Amino acid sequence: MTEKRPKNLLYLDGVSVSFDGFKALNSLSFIVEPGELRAIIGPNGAGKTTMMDIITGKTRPDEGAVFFKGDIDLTRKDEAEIAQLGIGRKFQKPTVFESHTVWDNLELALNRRRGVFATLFYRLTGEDKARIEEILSTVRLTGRRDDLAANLSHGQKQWLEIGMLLAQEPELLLVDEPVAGMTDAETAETAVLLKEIARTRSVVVVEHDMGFIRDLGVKVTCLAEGSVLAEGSIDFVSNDPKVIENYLGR
Amino acid sequence: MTYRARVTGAFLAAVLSTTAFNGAFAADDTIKVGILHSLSGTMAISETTLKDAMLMLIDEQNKKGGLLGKKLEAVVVDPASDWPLFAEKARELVSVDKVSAVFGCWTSVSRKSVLPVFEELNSILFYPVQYEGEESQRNVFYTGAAPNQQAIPAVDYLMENEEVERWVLAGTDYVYPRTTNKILEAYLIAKGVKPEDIMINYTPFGHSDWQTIVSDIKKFGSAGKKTAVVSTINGDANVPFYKELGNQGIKAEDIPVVAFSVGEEELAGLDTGPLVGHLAAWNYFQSVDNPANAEFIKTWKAYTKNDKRVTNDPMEAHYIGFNMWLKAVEKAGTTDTDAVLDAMIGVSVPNLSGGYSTMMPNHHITKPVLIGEIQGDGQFETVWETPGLVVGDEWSDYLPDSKDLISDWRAPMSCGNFNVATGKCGGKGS
Amino acid sequence: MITSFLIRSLDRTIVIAVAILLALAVLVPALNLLTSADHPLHVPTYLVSLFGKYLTYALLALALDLVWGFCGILSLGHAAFFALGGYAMGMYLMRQIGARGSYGNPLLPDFMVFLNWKELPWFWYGFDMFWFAALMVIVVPGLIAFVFGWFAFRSRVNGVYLSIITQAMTYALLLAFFRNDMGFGGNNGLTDFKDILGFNIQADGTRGALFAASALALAASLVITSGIVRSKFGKVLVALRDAESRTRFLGYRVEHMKLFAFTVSAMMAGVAGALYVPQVGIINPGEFEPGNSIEVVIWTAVGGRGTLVGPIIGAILVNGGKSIFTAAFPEFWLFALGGLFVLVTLFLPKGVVGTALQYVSRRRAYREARNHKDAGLPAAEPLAAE
Amino acid sequence: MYRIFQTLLIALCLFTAIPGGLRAEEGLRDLVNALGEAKLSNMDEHIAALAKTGDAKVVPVLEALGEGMLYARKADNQVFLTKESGSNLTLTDPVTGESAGEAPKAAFSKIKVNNGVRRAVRTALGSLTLLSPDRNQRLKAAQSVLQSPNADALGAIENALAAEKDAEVRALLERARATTLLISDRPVDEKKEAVQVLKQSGGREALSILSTALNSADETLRPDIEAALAGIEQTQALWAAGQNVWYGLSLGSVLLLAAIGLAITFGVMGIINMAHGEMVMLGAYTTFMVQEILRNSFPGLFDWSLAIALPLAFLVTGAVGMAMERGVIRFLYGRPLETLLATWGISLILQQSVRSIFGPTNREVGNPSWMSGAFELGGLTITWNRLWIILFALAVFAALLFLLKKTPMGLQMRAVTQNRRMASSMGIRTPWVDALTFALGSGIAGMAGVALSQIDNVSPNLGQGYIIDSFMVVVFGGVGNLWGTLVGAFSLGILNKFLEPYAGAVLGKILVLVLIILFIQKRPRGLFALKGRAVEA
Repeated sequence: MTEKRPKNLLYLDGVSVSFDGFKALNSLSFIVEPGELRAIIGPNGAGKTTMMDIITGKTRPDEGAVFFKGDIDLTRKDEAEIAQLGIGRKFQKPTVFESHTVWDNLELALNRRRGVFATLFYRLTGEDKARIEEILSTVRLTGRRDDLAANLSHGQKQWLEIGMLLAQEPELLLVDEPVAGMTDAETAETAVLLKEIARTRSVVVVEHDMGFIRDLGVKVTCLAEGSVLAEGSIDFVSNDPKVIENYLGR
Repeated sequence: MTYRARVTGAFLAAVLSTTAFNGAFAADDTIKVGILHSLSGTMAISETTLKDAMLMLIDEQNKKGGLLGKKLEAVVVDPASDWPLFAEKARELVSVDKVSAVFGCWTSVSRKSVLPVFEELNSILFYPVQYEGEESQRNVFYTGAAPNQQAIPAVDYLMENEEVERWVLAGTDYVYPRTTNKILEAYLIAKGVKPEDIMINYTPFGHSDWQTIVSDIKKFGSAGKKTAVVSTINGDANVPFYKELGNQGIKAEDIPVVAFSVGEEELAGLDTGPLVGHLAAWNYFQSVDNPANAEFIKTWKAYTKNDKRVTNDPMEAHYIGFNMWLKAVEKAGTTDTDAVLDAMIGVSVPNLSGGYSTMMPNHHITKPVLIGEIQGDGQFETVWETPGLVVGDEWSDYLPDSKDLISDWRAPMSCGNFNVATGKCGGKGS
Repeated sequence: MITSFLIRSLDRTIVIAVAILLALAVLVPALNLLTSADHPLHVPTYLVSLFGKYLTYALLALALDLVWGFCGILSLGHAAFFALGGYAMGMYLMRQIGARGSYGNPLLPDFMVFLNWKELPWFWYGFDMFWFAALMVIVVPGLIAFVFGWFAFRSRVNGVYLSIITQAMTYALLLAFFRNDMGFGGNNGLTDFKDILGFNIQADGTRGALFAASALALAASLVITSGIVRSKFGKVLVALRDAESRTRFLGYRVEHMKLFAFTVSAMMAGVAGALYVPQVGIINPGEFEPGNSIEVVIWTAVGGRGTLVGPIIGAILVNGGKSIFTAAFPEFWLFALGGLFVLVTLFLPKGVVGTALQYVSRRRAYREARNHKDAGLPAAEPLAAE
Repeated sequence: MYRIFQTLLIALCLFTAIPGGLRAEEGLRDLVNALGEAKLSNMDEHIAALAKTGDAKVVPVLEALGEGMLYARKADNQVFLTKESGSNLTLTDPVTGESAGEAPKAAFSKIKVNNGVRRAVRTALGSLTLLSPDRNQRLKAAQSVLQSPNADALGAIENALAAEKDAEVRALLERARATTLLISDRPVDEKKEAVQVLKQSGGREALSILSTALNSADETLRPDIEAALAGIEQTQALWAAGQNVWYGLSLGSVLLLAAIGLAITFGVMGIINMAHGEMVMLGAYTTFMVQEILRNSFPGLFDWSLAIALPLAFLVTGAVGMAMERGVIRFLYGRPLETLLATWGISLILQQSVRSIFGPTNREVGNPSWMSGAFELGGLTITWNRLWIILFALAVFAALLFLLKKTPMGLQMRAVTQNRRMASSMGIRTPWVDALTFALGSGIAGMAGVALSQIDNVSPNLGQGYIIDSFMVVVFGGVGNLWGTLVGAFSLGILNKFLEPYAGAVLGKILVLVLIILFIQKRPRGLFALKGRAVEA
């Protein structure tokens, strides 16, 4: 695990945070390498979402270090800055802009200058158009490009959100329970999609669905009570007695 | 979107047709009188009564045969305690309803708001409330008291009869208390009161927590000299103020409070038991004992079908103003503004405190000044009265910039701010 | 860049609305000045000022709609920006009076003279020049909005909390302007204006010009707002209205976006106030009253928030109703007004225009669905679902 | 001239009073009848003359004079004690104390009194009743001789002091003696002692007495008085801080009362209830109605009026609240900002309804006797009504807390407001709970109205004055947290009262608002915000 590389993509060390006395994260340490696809499992309240909150700048840790690309201190940046640095995030509940069309959703997500005046005088270039078309087909929504996002089905919203993340061109993608509420066919398709995405960037997936994680076939980290319980291949982790005790159940 | 055009069009048509509708009714068989008092919002509390009083007066006059052989017709609008709305409604009364005169306004700001309208459209406003003075306008008749018809006699009374040496000038922070207190301060200092014996305090509108201020007054009053409070506290804030006075045990015998904005109407909302002996200065009290007043009170109670309704000074001011207008119109034989403006000056009608009030060339009237003490039954008892009538002084002699100004609307002077020092109309300059 | 911004802003609705406003700007003053009083099409001066006032209210409602309808910031303090713009204009108008005041003081306004002020407070300097006052009309509300918004949006004060502190802001300003010591005339405010740019403020011609200016300002603001809303920036506004943290995670500095919209909106409100004051002839602290700001919200809601012409129609409808009712039923008009608000919220949650649009688009969707015979797409229900 | 005549007359009366009771009676009658002809300006001399007789019969006459119940018959200038009965007066002979029948009011003229006369009456009554057998009367007498000291009464005070057993009266008399002594012509040594007595007693009253004495004191006494004054002022300054805290608590309790109902409807249910102030107003009007009925039909129960009004106000406003919830608000759940518009409309309607029914003017709501007046606690002046309001506010708070935290009803309310769908699937009748919760919030606002009617105007505008402050308190304290509302109300109250002496009432209020705005920047969800993931989602 300790490769001789100067830079990890994401580096968390001794991160703790508590809410009103409840320790959500307890000295959590965690590393993601460039190009890695990592799955995270753990019982409810293990701190999975809080960890994502910390990485994306939504929550500030009480103590500990969080670095991106080796030397960028994420604890000093806010969400927008972190997103602009190249960390994308997909929420547990699909959140897309419901009063915008599918097309507009992607246009907004496109990795372009995001300042007030840049957006005010923005004009859609041919290049941008092509990119959006491309993503539309990747997430299989070409036929619904002019529909309001509000009218998509649940699975389609999930895909649209993934599409938006692609448009954002992040180096690290955090995905929170992408297949919750999906049909089996959709789940399988999503696994394919994620693997495809992970070819060009690092992805961290939080998921409960063990089948899905098995489909992904990647390194797994199990969290419990705010710190890492076990890490390794799916088989290794699922046989760990502590994991069985805390999460999988007897 | 043609939808929008249709709506706008329909609305325009609606407004225009109401205009036409009103216009059609402005036939010559009635003389219209505008009533411009707030019936909603914060000032409704004071102004609604005046609207009722005007309706009663018009009603009574119609029973007596109207004016110039025509019936009077009241046009009531609600400016809703919204000052710009006062201007809008005034304009509507004059230019749409074609009223011959308007009776209305209470606050200074509402009067200031409508002044330009009356000037521009050349109509007449009767303003019935005591005010800060420093104004005389061709189209306005001020039937309430100027500061010299209320504040100064009250201070004189306290100085002579109660031997007051220390003064608290407490007021709501707006122009009437500010000006009145400026005048009083200058007056008191001229009378030899030391500046450290004067405490001036301002509070916001509707101030309801008086604990600190009442205790400050108590502290100020415990310096070994007889102390009095001159209150220009406005309307709503008075009830909590007096309640606090009563509860903190400030008795009139020790620290009397003389108020210029507290009348019978305001006392009706209070248990006056603990307040007996506190004072008010007005030009009229309901308790004044004379036949004209008794008749007025009787009519008022009958008109409102309420035996407990009280009368107050601004009502009397409307009574005087309305009768003056009637007389002037009869004298002029027309309701034409210019003719009535000319005829008004010098008109003399009975007031309700047992004498006559006369319209002076400065558009203010002569009035007696009464000092009354609050009684347990919510009425005032006159304890002092000016020996004669006092002429309203529009430009105070106690303010440095206004002491050279006078107003005389008779030809040939016809000027509201004639400067006797420079001999020119229009203040100091030009 | 600017041209594309403008071109984008002009869709059919906006073109029609602007055309109507321009037509009004010419027609109303013309009908007032050129026809005689008994001509059937004559517009009395009284109505010119009244409609002029409505137009400034409409502009204020439009400004609020930009932040509320499109950006989700319910400001309960927009009347404060309106009043600040009004005060800036009022100060210019006061300085124009010059030596024609009651006391003939060439420098000090009357209210300062009789309260014994000896010299002009520093913040009154410069207001004798129109260009400076005009600048202040935009700068002062803009600056206050900027500072206020900078703090509030940076701290992520949201929703109801933001509404309440905007209300606290306007309430604090109300109390401050009530204070005579502030040097803005206290409760009486600024009044007794004589002329503007050398023209008598009471002359019919000036009133016509002010009306036209209000119509033009409204048209211009409509174009600008439409441009903003239809740009990518506008899409970001709507996006952050619906899902703020998603927008943040996409890399947008939400606080900058909100701040820009809020400041622009405050400036528009300032312009509205500046046009309002010479037409009604008075500006006083009453304009800061929290109730006034709530009323603006109501105009916008009645017309339909999130639409551009909605707030304009709402402002005109409610105020027109108020004008008519206060004269026709002085004792009961509050029942009508109160009832209107309740009924609109209950039965027309999208406002008059929003509901009409919904109706139109549903009909269109229905027709399309019928034409295409494509029953597989759930096209008929989009707007109702929200 | 007149004065000489007057003295002569008095002397004559005194002279003639010596032989026989009948002549004394006649002399007294002449003195009493002289009141009828006296002017306001020389009334005090007449009163002093009456007091000099020392006759106990003078007491009711003077009392009646002070209360304005003494009338003179126009025909023969006979003066009577009177009581009003319709347009008639019931007459009592002032000397014999016997009834003298009834007569129409018009035949009499009232003997006018002003503050000067009342002061003279107070002084005279004071020295006349110092030896009264009734303790309360003696207490009152001691107070009045203290309040209006008169050098002539010194002997009487000392006599009374010698005979007095009651500690409270004694203490008062001691002070009265010291006060009177200072203005008498007693030797300086005795005066120095008196200064010490007053210094011991302390308080603002002593300050006032000593400052008065300072004005006329001679050189030997001056240093003593000045030292005493400085001492008292020092203790006063210490108490002043305490007094500010008290005022702050009292203002805080008013804010708490006004806001606590809103903490339910807005804080717990999320309804931006702009009609909240009108609920307070309706509560105040209920109190007015109750008092009106009691005044007309059961005057004896007046002191109970608030106790009767409380449950009624709760029911009335609760019912109005429930009607509002069922009629309008239930269609708006999940659209909080739109509740603002609808409730604003409702508030306009309620205001105008009250204006149409009760008229636009203030209505009189009286203080029951147990809520009037004040008492001293050390250097603090504590008014009864404020004290009761603080206690009442805390009681309401405690009751509400209990209701929400400890009863099944409260549990259901919290469940519904936290997760409506879940609660409803658990079998809770959510619409019913919503209606009850809103009614509860409104009812509490109504009870607040009962309390506020004691210190503020009862007019249709009553509620408007409280609505903004209420929202500030709830937001400052943290929406959804009752404790936050409590702490918020009291800290805003105290802050306001500490700023007021320095900044003035207006600026103080502005500063508080600015501080709230800044505070919200620091803690965007108020003082007692719930932290954690759930609230941010």
